[in-house]
Amino acid sequence: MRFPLASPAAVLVFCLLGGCSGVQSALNPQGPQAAHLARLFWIFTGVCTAVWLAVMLVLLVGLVRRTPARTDPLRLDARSERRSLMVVAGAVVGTLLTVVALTALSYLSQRQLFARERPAVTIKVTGQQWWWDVRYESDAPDKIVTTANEIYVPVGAPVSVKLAATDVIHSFWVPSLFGKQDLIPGQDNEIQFTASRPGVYRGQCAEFCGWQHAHMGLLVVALPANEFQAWLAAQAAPAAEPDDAERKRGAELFAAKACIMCHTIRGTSAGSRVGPDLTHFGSRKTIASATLPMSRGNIAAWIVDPQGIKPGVNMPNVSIASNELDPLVSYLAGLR
Amino acid sequence: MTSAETAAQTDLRDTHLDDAELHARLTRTWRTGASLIERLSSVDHKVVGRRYIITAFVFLCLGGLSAIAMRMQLARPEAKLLGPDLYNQLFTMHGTTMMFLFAVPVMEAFGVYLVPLMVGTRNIAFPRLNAFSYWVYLFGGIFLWASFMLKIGPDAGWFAYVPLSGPEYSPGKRVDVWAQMITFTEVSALAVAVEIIVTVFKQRAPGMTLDRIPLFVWSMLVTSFLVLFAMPAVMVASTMLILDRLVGTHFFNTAEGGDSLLWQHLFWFFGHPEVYIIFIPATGMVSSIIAAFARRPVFGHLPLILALIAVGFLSFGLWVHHMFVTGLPQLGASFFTASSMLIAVPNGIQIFCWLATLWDGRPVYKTPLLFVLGFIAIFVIGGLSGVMVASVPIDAQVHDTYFVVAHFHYVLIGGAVFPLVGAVYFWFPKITGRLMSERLGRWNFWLAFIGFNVAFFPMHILGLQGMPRRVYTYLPEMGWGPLNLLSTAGAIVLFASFVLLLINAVRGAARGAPAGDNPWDAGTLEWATTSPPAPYNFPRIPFVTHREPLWDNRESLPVVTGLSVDVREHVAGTVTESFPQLRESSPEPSIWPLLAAISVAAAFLASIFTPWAVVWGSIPVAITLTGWFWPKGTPEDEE
Amino acid sequence: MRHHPVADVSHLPTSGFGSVSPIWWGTLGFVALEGTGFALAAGAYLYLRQTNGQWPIGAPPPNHWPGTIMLIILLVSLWPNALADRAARDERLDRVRLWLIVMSLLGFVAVAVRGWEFAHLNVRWDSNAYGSIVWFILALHAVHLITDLGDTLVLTALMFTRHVTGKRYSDVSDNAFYWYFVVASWVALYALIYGVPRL
Amino acid sequence: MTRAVVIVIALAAVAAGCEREDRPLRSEPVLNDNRDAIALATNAPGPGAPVEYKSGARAQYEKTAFHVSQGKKLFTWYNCSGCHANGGGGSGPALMDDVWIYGSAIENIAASIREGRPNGMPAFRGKVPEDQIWQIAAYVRALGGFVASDVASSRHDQLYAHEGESRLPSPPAASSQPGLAQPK
Repeated sequence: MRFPLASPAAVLVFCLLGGCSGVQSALNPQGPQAAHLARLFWIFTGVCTAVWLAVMLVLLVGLVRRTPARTDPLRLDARSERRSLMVVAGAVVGTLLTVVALTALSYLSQRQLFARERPAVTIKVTGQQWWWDVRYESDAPDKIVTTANEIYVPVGAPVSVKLAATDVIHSFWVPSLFGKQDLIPGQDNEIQFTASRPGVYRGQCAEFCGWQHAHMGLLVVALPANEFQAWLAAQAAPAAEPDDAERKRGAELFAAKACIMCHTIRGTSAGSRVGPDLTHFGSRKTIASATLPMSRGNIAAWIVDPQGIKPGVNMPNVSIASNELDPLVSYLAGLR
Repeated sequence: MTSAETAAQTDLRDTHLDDAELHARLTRTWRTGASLIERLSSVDHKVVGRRYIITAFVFLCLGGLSAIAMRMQLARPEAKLLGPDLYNQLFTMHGTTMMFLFAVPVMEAFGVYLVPLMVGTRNIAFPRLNAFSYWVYLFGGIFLWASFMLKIGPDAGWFAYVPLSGPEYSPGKRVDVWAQMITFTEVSALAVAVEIIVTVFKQRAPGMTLDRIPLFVWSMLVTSFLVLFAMPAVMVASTMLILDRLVGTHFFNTAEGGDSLLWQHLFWFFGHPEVYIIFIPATGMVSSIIAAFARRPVFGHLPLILALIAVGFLSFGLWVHHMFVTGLPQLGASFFTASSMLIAVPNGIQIFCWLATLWDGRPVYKTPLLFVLGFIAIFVIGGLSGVMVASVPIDAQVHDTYFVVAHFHYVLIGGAVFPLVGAVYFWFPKITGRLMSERLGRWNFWLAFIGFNVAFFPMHILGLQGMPRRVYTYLPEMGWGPLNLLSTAGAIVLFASFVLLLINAVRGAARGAPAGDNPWDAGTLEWATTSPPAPYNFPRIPFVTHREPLWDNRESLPVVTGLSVDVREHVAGTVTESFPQLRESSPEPSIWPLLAAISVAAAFLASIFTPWAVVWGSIPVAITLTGWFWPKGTPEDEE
Repeated sequence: MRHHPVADVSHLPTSGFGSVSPIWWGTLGFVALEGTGFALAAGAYLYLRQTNGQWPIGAPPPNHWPGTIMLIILLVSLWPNALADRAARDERLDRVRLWLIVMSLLGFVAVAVRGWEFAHLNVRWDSNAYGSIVWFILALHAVHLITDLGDTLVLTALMFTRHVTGKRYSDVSDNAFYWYFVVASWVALYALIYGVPRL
Repeated sequence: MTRAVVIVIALAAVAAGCEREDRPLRSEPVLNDNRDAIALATNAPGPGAPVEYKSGARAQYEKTAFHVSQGKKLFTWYNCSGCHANGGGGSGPALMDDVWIYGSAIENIAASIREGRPNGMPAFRGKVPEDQIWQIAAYVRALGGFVASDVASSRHDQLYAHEGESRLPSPPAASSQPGLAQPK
């Protein structure tokens, strides 16, 4: 009688190698909070693996060891019963101590992780089906920056993210920086994290929110402080005026077509808050909630058939003539 | 002539009858007739239990097929096999079916079949209620799947979080179907829970004191209490949801003072004990199987019982660990970390006692024991990953990812389905009188064990790599493709193992080797009677002298006499000592439970179209219930 | 398997009262699960009160008179209920008939008063969450009133047929037991529905 | 027995449910001939009752819960409430009463949205995609109580303005069936 210890063990090794990489890995920490979480995870994993191996060892030895055949199942050996009792009692005490130790460790980590500092930046993120509205708060109304699906943060400074939702529950999760927190209608949540290194970190909605839950991605872009300030200033400005005939035509189409019913482009007549703010759309790295990389081709594809790319998304398929597409794409790509 | 006088004239007792006459008379009194109406009227716990088991396995098959469909979609990034609409319906159907239509009913089904046999009585308490509960369950299941086939499948998840499942974001009848299906299955589960509690409390064979109750019966008793106190929460919640959707109440509307977390509190107050409602009966199965195949009583009978009760209590103090990332106060959350981790202690006690039993015994490696060994290997992983997700900080990363999917499939498949399949192999000879093939059984086990681990272990890693749950697809750049493909392959192997189980069961039932009364030489009472058991279970009610009566009385079973053979009678005794108090009569077959179930089902179904259905639907319900309880004038029918 | 008799139960009675009877335990089981339902509904009420600063929301507290009258009726009904129980235990058919009829009439009065109560809650179920939960709890209790009334009516009718045996008396006793639960739960719910909004 | 129950349930659900639960994401555009016929409908309240038109679109939009619900969402998003309040009326006419100046058929309502009406109702031709116009029209029908209660939308997660459309009373028979000729 052999036990297939090999298969879980082999996969476990694979896990150790595989879990650390990946675009959105929880074990690839890029900030102090995520690093802390990863460390706690490995401690727990170590303890649990040791416990599992011990149990399997006891089981295997118990199975292979030769016990004298028993004619009457009720005739038990009092000495071995007593020994079993001692061993089981010891194991229970051991379990209790392990559990208490792990609980204490978890509690201490929790206190450290959720401790609050004075944030360098406060960002309000509002989850909607199926995109993220991002707003940088400011006392001066003209300094308020609204963007979508991409959150820029300064490196090395604590960032506060206020989480809200207007329709259903979503969950904000950027594994390389922090654990998740829900966005719940009627409730204000807040998390704080710090990014240690410049880079682009992907996140995704983690609470089931309907048809396009799978494609509700976001990016956190960490920049050195000065670059971040420059970015913020650029985003605060109204949209660039179209500077050539094709883009002017695109702007007219945007205002005449269904686009204007849902989107805002600051500095133009488009002011609806139903869909993402497109004022600096062209400066983004991705479109459709971090689903497609930014490119003219992808913008065109998205305008022509959003329901093919993200079935059920709230952006409708609108009828666009073939000669209208290029101007519209040029205009949008030019909103830098 | 009053019925009492009639009874006095025909009052023949089993005291002096010889075996053949006793058998003939008891069979005439207790049998289920062969005509269609008589079959539908059956109140025999074995007939109802068998129907329950088969129906639950049909739903397992449907739930499994929906899982395979999802795994096919997820095998490749951005696959177009299923769109989000169908995928969302499928994962909702999968979860709902597995939890409400398979796992809970199948455990209760084994309880319905086995508990009366194990405690040595002739039928379950309230057998008509039992028949009714089965019909309600069947109608609920058919209702859900018929709706799915008609494109009205619920799509808000088996947890149906508001506001997504509320009137604004789930238009149409899809979620109403889900909420009413919950009502169906809860009515059925609650009825069975009451029956089992009363059977265990009042109908144990004389001499079966509390400490002589078999561990499986203890586990069903604890489970029934969990059902009793947990299921009302989901009934309250699903009623509130349906009221919000149909008549415009505001329980979950934040704009009018409602609260969306109220749903989560109510749902998980039920949802966490639900896991133990599924798992605790499985521990009873494990204890039965280990005792039979380690060839000794389970080590630590009393600690195991106390552990079961402790698990039962603690399971009501854990629900908030499903809500760690909703932004609850930190101190409250850490209390639930402590209680969630603490439940590892009683579960540890159980594992250690089983290990001690195996260590001291001389195991006989039959298929049921293989599944139990597989259970230990898998369930311990699930339990330990449970300790991990109980920690607030770790949960913040892994919550709602595939790590959690892996965790609870290790707990539910490893912890409940493996023992369940072991139990099928173990009790199949008792239920059908024939053995299943050992050779196919070994194939079945190894396919299930390997398939399961290949399907679900990679999900731990996927979760850590950032793959959230309930996504219908993922981008190729995420790098989750290979492990998902591996997992799909494992799922297919796992599915194949269940096909093998089906083949083995069908083959065994048709032409398996005859089993005899006690093929495994086990010690509990269900093995004292014939296989399959006669309609009356035991020719005479056993008198219990030991925890393992058949090991204690190898030559001849002590019995009590004096029960009527012409009317359905069993012994009712005191709760603790099982000292006989009454010759309690047991109801005759009746068609009314089926009629009552049909009228209840019609009222529930109609109520999702108009709230007035509750009012006019109550009239046929009242009529059928009156018909059910109204005595028919024959002494046998005195309920 | 061979048998050897060790005890004889032929002298035992075929019906009993209270905890001797399995039906009593079944009733207790249903009381436990329905009591859990009440407790959870009350918990939801208090939870909503906690999450809303103001309570009751946008409505004056309910007019307490219908509820108070209900309380009085239910408390008064304890007396005939106890008498019905006693008569059943003594197996005195004429008294059982009398007190069951009284209990049926009281049941009708209680259901009528419940209708009056709904009309004086000062809030509709679809006004806001407060209205929803108050209606919910009151309706939940009303379902119990109606169920027990139906049960009592059927038992009363049975008492005038030829089916009166020891078992029937036990049923009357269990029905009385269930009514105690209906009354006791109303005492708690009365305090919740009419007391808490006035705190 | 069981089979009979399945069949009964299935038939009932087919009759009541299937069509209502369809969720087409890329709706077929409404037939062009209808569109033009409707566009030519009288644009001013003349003497006598409004002329009502029937096309094939009614069933598709007004009998599908998803479309009505989408219409309700778009009604808010496109700020129809700005003039019509939540259907109660403001600077624009009420949509919950019995008065339908330009006809209460879904085709008339769709035409009103698409082409606009004198005295303030703007034309949304080109700005709102064709299928969304029909969804909004279906919702407006629900506001008027013309849509079956198991199809009409229920309350939304917002302040209580009026009962969910599924609980609104049906209009008196006269106004829902103007019984006027359909010119061809």
